[in-house]
Amino acid sequence: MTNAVVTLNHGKKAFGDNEVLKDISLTVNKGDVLAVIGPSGGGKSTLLRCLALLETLNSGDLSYGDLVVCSNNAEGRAVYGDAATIAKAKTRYGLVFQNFNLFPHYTVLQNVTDALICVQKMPKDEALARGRDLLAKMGLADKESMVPCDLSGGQQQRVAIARAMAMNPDVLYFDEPTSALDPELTREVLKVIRDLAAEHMTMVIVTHEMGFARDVADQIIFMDGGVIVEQGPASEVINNPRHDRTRAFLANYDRD
Amino acid sequence: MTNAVVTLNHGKKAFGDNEVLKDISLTVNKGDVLAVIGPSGGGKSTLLRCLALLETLNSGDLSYGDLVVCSNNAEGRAVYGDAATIAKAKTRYGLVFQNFNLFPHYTVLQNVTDALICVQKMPKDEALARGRDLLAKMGLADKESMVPCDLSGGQQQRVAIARAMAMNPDVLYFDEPTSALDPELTREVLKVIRDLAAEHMTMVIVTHEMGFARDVADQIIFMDGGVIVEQGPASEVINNPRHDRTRAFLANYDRD
Amino acid sequence: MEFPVMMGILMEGFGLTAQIFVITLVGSLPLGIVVALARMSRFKPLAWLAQLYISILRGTPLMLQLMAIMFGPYYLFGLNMGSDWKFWACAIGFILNYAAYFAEIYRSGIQSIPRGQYEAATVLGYSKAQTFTKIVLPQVIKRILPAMGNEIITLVKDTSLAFVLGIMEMFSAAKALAASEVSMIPYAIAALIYWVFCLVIEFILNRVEKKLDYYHD
Amino acid sequence: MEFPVMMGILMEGFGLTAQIFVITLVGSLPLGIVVALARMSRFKPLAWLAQLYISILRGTPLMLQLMAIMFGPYYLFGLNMGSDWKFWACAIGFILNYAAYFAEIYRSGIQSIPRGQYEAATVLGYSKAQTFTKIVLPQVIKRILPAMGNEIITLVKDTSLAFVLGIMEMFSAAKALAASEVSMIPYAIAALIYWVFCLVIEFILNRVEKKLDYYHD
Amino acid sequence: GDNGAADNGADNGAAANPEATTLIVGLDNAYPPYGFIGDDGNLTGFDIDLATEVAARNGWNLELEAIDWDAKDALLGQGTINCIWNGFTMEGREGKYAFSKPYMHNEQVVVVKKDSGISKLEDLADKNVMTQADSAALDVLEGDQKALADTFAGGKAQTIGDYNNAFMQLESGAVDAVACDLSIADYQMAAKPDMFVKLEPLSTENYAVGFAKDGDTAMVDAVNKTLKEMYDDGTIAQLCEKWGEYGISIDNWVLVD
Ligand SMILES: Nc1ncnc2c1ncn2[C@@H]1O[C@H](COP(=O)(O)OP(=O)(O)OP(=O)(O)O)[C@@H](O)[C@H]1O
Ligand SMILES: Nc1ncnc2c1ncn2[C@@H]1O[C@H](COP(=O)(O)OP(=O)(O)OP(=O)(O)O)[C@@H](O)[C@H]1O
Ligand SMILES: [Mg+2]
Ligand SMILES: [Mg+2]
Repeated sequence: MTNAVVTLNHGKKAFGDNEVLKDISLTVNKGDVLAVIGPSGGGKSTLLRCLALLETLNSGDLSYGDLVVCSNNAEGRAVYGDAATIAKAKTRYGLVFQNFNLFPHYTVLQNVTDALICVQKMPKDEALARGRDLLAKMGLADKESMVPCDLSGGQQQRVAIARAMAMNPDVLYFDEPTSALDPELTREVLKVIRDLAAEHMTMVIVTHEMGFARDVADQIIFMDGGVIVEQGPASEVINNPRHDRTRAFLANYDRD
Repeated sequence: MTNAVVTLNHGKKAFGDNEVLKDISLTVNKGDVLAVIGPSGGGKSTLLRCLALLETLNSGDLSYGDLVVCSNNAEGRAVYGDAATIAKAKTRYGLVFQNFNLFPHYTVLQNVTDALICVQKMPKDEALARGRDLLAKMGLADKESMVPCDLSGGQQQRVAIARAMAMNPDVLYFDEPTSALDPELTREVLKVIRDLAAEHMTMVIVTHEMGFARDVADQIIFMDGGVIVEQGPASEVINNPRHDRTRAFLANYDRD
Repeated sequence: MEFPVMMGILMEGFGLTAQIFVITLVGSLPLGIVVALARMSRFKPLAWLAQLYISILRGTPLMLQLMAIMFGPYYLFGLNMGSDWKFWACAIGFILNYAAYFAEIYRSGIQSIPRGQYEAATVLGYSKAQTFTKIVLPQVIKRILPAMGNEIITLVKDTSLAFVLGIMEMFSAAKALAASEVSMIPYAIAALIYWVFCLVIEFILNRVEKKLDYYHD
Repeated sequence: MEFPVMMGILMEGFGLTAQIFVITLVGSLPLGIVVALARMSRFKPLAWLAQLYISILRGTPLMLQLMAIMFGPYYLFGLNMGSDWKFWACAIGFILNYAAYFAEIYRSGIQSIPRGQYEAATVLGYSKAQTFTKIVLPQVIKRILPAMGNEIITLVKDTSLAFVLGIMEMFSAAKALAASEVSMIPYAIAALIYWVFCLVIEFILNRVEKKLDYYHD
Repeated sequence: GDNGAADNGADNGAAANPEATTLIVGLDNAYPPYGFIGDDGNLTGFDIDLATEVAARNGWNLELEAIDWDAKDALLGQGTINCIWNGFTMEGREGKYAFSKPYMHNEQVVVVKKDSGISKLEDLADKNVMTQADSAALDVLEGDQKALADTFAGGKAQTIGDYNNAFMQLESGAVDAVACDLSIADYQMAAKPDMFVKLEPLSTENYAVGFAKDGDTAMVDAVNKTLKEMYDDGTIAQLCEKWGEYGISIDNWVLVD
């Protein structure tokens, strides 16, 4: 288990009476690419948001490597660590939002470097150099002084990835990275993610692209109704689903 | 040609110096389903907008059946008909926008019936009956008194289709009907369009869904750089493209 | 002076205050739309005229505008407008002035309605007038409600400027009472009445806001 | 009276007008943010206090607020504040009053910033203060500029209320001149100066608006 | 829109005769004891009583218009009001109005707080002195008494919109002295006994009724004539008695021939 980048045990989350996550456990090891699939409303985004500390778990244990973010108290309620712990945990993951959530008033380069400079207190030169490196890697070298609204969807997506990567996280979370994009752009972004996978970036990806999930993911989790219905190696879950619900879900996808 | 629902001859359109449509001619016959495909910026939306009289052609002839909407004058500039002609033409087509453009302050039923009552002066009872019919057909019978923001994307899309259908148009235009939807909803909407095709509704569909284009369309037009590069029966264009540019474009799509 | 007498005078003044308030709203809310549309007109001379109108009416004190309307007909044209003219001058001045402020608010609201709404209406065959009144305006109203609220509450207190025309609305009545009584109490009561009136307006605006909350975009 | 003498008096008054204007903005623009944040606080007593503050300051006439601040210390606590107090009272009154109006404008702006912006900042580790000052506020400013413009232009003319404290700003100077000269010309000049001042402000606001036009969302 | 006092005036005037001349008096209704709101809530005051009687004796209708002092000249010029009759000092305004004969002697005085240690005009050096904008006191301080005003803090008198406010400034210590009409001073001193004292007069002067400069001289003459009659038959003495507690005295009446 020394390899575990993020571990969630018995995670539970309800919005009012609506139990959205019912006892979810998962471990993501270094270098893993985990795809999370499942029908709308199944709790995929909520799971990601709990991992990214945008929602608080009602109960469960969550750690990033050796850093315990929250654990159950005697009554079985999740108790979160202090501000310093949370701040430290935030350096260990990055999140790429479905609709990017870039900062519209910042240039591309500022979007990527501002948190480095202001939050991580990295010297400005170093941060800019790093930001430019990442943008170049994403094929955006010539866009650094543009603002997000002047970029196409695919370019914005790549800026969002660069912004998350800039913090040098141990794991990168994606929520439906391509659902706002047209097919050509989808292809482009999937290529970027494939490249990251090839470089052994640890990733958790909520996606509707089955072909992509099968190609790029090591593991697939199928979630429905707040539980993990099925979990296993990618090709196995997609080609030979064991559960009826998984089969029914996958039947929606033309596989011709 | 007595079957032609809409005919465009030598249509040209420029935005400033940017020639977006360069001599486009097409005819859509009654019952035809025409898919328009091509790369981003190729002029697909502009073509549809010119047909829907949201943009004015610089030159060319456009007719809906026997109704001449515009024709070239001696200097070769398109001259549009009078207000009555335009108003009449508008009853002959419907347009389903990519982002729906439903009226957010109207209920679903009002969205579908308001134009019938206010524009076409149909008696209120009749309009409501017709609206309810269409909503039932779209599987939205129980949503008539909801407002668009409370509907899912797929439901909004179907309201938009019902709104366009309510005017009883001769031809229905769609601009990327599924690009804002997730796969399950996409499937749902494509089914609606397939059903319309089965009922011999005349349609022109700009789409990125190649599988769908091939399935549902009789004819496919591939547009790039403001010209129709290739045109022909659906399966032929997709499976055996004659032009290099078409081949290169289609290579973007996984066909496994 | 006995308290009921004082309240009687203040409430009589408040009657005028409320009248000016209502008349101004009834006149300037629609006029503001017209000015906003003129300001956005593609016919440039009209747009410029509207812009000049807005800039002058917003850029000069309402008190002077009231005086100009009150005395302009006589001093410029020698017209004797009679003793009722002050009420007309008051109504005209307030309406013209507030229409300029409202026009700018309407304009920001109209410009925030997405193009797609106009296009959808066009394709469905709505006329320009129908598109504006049935599709655009209802959505604009929802969007501009907070800004309108600020302006309407300012109006409540601006009514006191009517005194320059000799209209004894509540604030001027309070001033006269304070001088006669050598006391701040009339001012305090006037402030309280204003406050309650503003609370009522805020309550109504909140109600309308809630009512328009049935949808969002 | 000779024209240069008259202009001298008016320009002297305008100096005070401009000072009140600038001091009010410098004080109330930041204070408005604080009040808006308090109004939106999750600590309910603070939110209620802020709401009461806004409702009273907007709901009662600025002129009475100025008088209350001017005379309150003496009549309530017997404090003798000295002869400079009127300038302080003027600054405090205008700042407190405009902060209430600005607070409501800020609030509508802050509430219009999508949640996603906060969430993105949180995930990147920005503190709450950093998120507000670096991410939210710059976007808010762009959104509220038109509403702020309306309010700022109202302020130009509200400066004339300072006369209730004995501060002879331009409008009161014009009034005095008009009375002693039995002439409307000082009023006309004052209106012109106001108008030019407002045009300058509109010009600056347009510049800022253009400058913030480098992005849209 | 008209207040009750206007109706009063019309009642004991010649309301029966609709063709009659109307005397429209413009007044500041915050100017006791000449024009203010009485305990019964109606406009009242010494000058209002005078005007009412003058109108009645001439068979005129009387209208009382409470006006914004800032609009008085425009209103008079336009004819919305016939005259300003409201403790209106004629000195310094000669030539700008057609005045009646002066009817009342008046003084401009300086009022200070009792415990201020100021006992004579010279003590006002470097003190804050306040008066009403567009008032007779201001005229004096910018005219005959300019040398005195030069010694004030700021080199001149400060101004304010109304005397009520000025006396609040005085009481609260924001200013050290208020220059005003004698009767205003008496009214304030009566309302707040033992708070203020008067210094020696700045000037003496006269109240008159101000009509539009090139207006109807017949009306001016009629007013002069009637006021004289009222003095002769003792009506004036009665009215001075009635307003005595507000500092009005027959000793100050000057329209005697
Ligand atoms: N902030 C919230 N408040 C209340 N309920 C919420 C909230 N966020 C999510 N939910 C509910 O939680 C459930 C799971 O939602 P979630 O967004 O996690 O699903 P998902 O699997 O990501 O679906 P999709 O594929 O549509 O994105 C839904 O029933 C949703 O209505
Ligand atoms: N209103 C406009 N003003 C100026 N240029 C425009 C306008 N609308 C479209 N264009 C330009 O016309 C060209 C064609 O655009 P169009 O939207 O028709 O392409 P498209 O084929 O629909 O692309 P996509 O697949 O991205 O929707 C583009 O270069 C675009 O920038
Ligand atoms: Mg989701
Ligand atoms: Mg398009």
